[in-house]
Amino acid sequence: MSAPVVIETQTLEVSIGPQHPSTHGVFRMDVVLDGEVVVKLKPVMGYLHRNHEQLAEKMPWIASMPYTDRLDYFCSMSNNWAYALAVEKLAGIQVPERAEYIRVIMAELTRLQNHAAAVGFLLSDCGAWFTPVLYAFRERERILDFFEAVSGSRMMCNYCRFGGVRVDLTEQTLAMARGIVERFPRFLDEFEKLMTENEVLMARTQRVGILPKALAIDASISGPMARASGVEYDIRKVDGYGVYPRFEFQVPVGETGDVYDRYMIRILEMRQAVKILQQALRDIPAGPFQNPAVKLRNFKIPAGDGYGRIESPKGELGFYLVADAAGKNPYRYHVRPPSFINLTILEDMCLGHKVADVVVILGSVDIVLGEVDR
Amino acid sequence: MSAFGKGLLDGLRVTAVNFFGSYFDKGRKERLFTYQYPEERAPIPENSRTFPFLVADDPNDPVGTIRCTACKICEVECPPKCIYIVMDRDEKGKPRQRPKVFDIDLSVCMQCGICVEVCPFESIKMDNDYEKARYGRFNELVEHLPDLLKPNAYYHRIKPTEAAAVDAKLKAEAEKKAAKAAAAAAAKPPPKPAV
Amino acid sequence: METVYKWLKNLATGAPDWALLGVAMLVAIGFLLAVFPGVFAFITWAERKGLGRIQNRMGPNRVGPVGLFQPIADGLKILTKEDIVPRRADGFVHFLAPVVAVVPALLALVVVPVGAGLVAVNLNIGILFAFAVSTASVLALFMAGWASRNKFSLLGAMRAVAQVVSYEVPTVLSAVVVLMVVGSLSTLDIVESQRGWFGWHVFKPWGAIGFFLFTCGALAEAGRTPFDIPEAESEIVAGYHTEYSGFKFALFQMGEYLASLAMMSIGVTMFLGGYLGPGSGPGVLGTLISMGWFFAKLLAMIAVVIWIRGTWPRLRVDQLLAFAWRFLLPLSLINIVAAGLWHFIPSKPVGWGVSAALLAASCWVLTRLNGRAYIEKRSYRLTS
Amino acid sequence: MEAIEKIKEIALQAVPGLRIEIINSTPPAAQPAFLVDREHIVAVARMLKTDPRWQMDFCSCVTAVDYLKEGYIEVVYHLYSVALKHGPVVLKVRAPRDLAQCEVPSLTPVWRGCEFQEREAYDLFGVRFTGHPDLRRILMWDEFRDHPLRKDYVPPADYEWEPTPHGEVLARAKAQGGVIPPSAAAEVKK
Repeated sequence: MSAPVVIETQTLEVSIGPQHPSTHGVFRMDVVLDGEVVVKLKPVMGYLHRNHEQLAEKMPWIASMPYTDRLDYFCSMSNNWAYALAVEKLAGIQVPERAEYIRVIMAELTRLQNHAAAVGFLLSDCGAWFTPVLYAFRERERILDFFEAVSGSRMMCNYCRFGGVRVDLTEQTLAMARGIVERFPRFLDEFEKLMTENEVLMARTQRVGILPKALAIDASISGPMARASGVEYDIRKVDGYGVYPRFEFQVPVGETGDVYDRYMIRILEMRQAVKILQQALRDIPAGPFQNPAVKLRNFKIPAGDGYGRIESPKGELGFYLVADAAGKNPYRYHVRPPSFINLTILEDMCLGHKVADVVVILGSVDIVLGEVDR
Repeated sequence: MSAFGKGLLDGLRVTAVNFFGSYFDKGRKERLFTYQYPEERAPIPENSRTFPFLVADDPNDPVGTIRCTACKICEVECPPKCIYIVMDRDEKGKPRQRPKVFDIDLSVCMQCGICVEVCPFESIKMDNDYEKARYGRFNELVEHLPDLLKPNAYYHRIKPTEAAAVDAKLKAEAEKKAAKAAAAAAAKPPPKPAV
Repeated sequence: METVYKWLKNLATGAPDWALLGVAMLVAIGFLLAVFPGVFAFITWAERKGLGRIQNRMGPNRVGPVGLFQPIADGLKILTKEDIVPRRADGFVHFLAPVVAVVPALLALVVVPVGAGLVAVNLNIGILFAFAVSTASVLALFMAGWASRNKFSLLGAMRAVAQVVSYEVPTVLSAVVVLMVVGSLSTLDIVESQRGWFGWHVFKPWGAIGFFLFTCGALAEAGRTPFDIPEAESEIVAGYHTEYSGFKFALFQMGEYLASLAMMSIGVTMFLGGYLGPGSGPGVLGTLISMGWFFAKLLAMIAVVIWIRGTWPRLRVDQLLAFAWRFLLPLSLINIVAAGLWHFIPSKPVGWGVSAALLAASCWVLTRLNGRAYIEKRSYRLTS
Repeated sequence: MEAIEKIKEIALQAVPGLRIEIINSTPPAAQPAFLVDREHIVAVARMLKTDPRWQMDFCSCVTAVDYLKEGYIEVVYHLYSVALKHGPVVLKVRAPRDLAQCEVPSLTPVWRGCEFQEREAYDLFGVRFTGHPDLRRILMWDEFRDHPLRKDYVPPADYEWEPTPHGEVLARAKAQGGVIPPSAAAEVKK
């Protein structure tokens, strides 16, 4: 036997992004490739950085509300809620029951449309030429129409107020929401038939980008990503904020923690969200939708600091707020963006996989650059 | 594994159903959700908001009957600071309770609607006209007072429910004020004769 | 060409032979250059429209009735675009690559009979020629990827080479069964051998499998979903033609579509009875009908390709190669055995049964062996 | 509240030389926090993570606050427990504002989730986390000098200025007297 021939090869350094079809925005990955295999990957972000936190520190409390829409522009309703929740915690504001129900309805509809679009884009990254995305957008369109009818804007809703919401739901808009919830399971069935059992998809996504449970917890991964890895942690259950303890729903949990699990967890979460929505729309009480004691102008908060967090569709979205003695502006305003922190382990998931897998793994993280870069 | 390929075929069936279904979807109920824009327009819900405008009560004398009193609350509260107001003054420098200059920079405005919420005089409202494209980036995108002034009838046309509520509120306020003024006038002692 | 030549000879008896031959050549070349790029333009429209409808969109609908003139508008637009060459690219190779992409595709179309007796050149090694020539298009992809001096292009080119080299084997082997049974390499002979009620080769067990193998191979060589990894736009931007713009880009597109047209034409010729169909035959009307049949079959295949493109995700490069070597290659070898059994067992029903059983069993075994490596069914816990 | 006192007690036992104090936030937020000294923060963090009674395995949020008047920068960690589903425990560390001394031990070795958030705090506040595996700027570009979330940060006067060939922009730049506006000039001199 002769000695094995060693072919000397060079690694190839490729910069995937910031202009690339599937980096979901202006995100860059400095990838070192050995052939097609990733040996090193460094995420580079900040192309969309606009110092959101400093802007907020110079403005009255309420003026940051429309800016939170622009964090994760897919789920402005959830962002609004998270910010309102943090401020309410800090200022000790009571929220009327109807407003809490409205917030749950909005947040769960946001979850539906965000997850639908997220799995759509994930499949598009797999190469399913935009068909799933457009099916998802077809349903998302209805939800956005509903948001527009209620809040006045499709994506930049600016809907929550401290101690309530801005506009009440009328009978008409409630009927609209019921219609959406009624037809959404049919869309999910169609979508699952289109893709879930697809052998090509399964071959592409199973055993790819595995995130072990221990690492997921250690790296502060939250949301569907963590649950796909088997972490039973849902802030809706743990913190029980809003009126979530009143609803009956379950938290789907995966085992392997690969891309396919993340895809499936999102699908199952949509089914659970439909369940929550059905209950919320059934039980929504009459009453005021805004705490009348809270003023819009000259709103002041006693000095102190507080951290409010919700389960946004992408994970744990938290706001850390510090109020100083003046209390007119936030002294410190910090966002804990889920998709930013979920990117921590991107390299760990991608090492040893092919370039083609990198985009799929990134798609399964479900990032929005408005939130990552802030 | 006898079902190998079933998922692939199922997917093909779904797309085929959508392909043929899109040809039998006249009412745009299930599929074909795109509006063919210049010919068709999406219905605008009443709450929809784009950019702010100023309400004037009388269409024949918009500047005279403007509701805005140039109190500058919206200018202060506007998050991106896109509003610029100068109060109108008469020759002696006495404020006239109405704006001389009212500019909104559309390139800065983010359509949040906070100006509407903070306005105590119901004078600034959100429009729902979304066709505001201009041939320039700078001065063209600044709307001045004449562009911003719209009669109350226009407000009623785009947002009937809201405008009716606002009118009722204003009327009630005016009546209250009139009643108060009348009461004050009645209660007021007759002026003392000058010494 | 020969048909035209004979027809001209009858018409102008006194003319010299070389002139008639020349005219016949020009007519054949003109026909190829007019018809297939025309079909290409139509396909771009059909693909966009079909994908649009699959995705619940309208597709192009602005230029002309139902957007039919969209290809013309696209062509005008793309021809007037600036031709950008990266500064440090290898200019000559960069320029040559799109040309090299188009020529083999057109050459392969030369041996395809588009109607009864209507073949540009009736080579006696027709099929061999077509395969030999169409493979050359990979050279263009590699040239483009290499000369662009772009890492994405290079990756795309490498993928393209690996893919075409792998898929060439099962594709050719799937053609072998037809050649075995027919006993001729001439495309006209192959078509003529499929006459009769259910005479198309695809209606025979080895033909069905052969057609499946050939379609997979053709999709892969033409770089179509689910084998479109050389230009996977979500992974490596646009693969080898990332750095191409304007006319060169149009040429690449055309080369790609013509290559897939050529492969599919060969597929139609070998398995779907070519121009055969009710009403096709000699005479002007018969010839026209036969052409209609050929193009109808071709378009049907293209419709399926578009349908697949609108539905499936793409495979990864290693899975793609594994699919070729572990599934298609063994199956194509077994297919040859099955075709042999079918051919040599004297009783036709027995031959039918034996070969069908053999193929079904091997398909089952191969999917079991391969499927297990990649796919698992999963269930999920729901916790409260 | 008792739990908080107990954590303090146990921490004092477990980590010798520890200086820890409980900061009570005013109601209504009323979120007590631990102020730990810089030398022992890692030990306290390890203790909180491994102690079976607390198991603070999930470091949710890391950020810094610049207290200009008081003269320090405070790094705040919000810890939760996924295993026991309780929390939060808030850890605070203070470092002097002076850039040369603004150092805090990194908790990335304890919780991987701190990695990007500490980089962000370094980027925006200039807090150097010693022991961080990869302390680079993350949101601002590498050549950027200042730390924009410090309260004494002065933003450039004209954000909108951009050297584009657009005629009106050029004219405006010229009207300002030169190609580089004064705010950018200060940046260039640095």
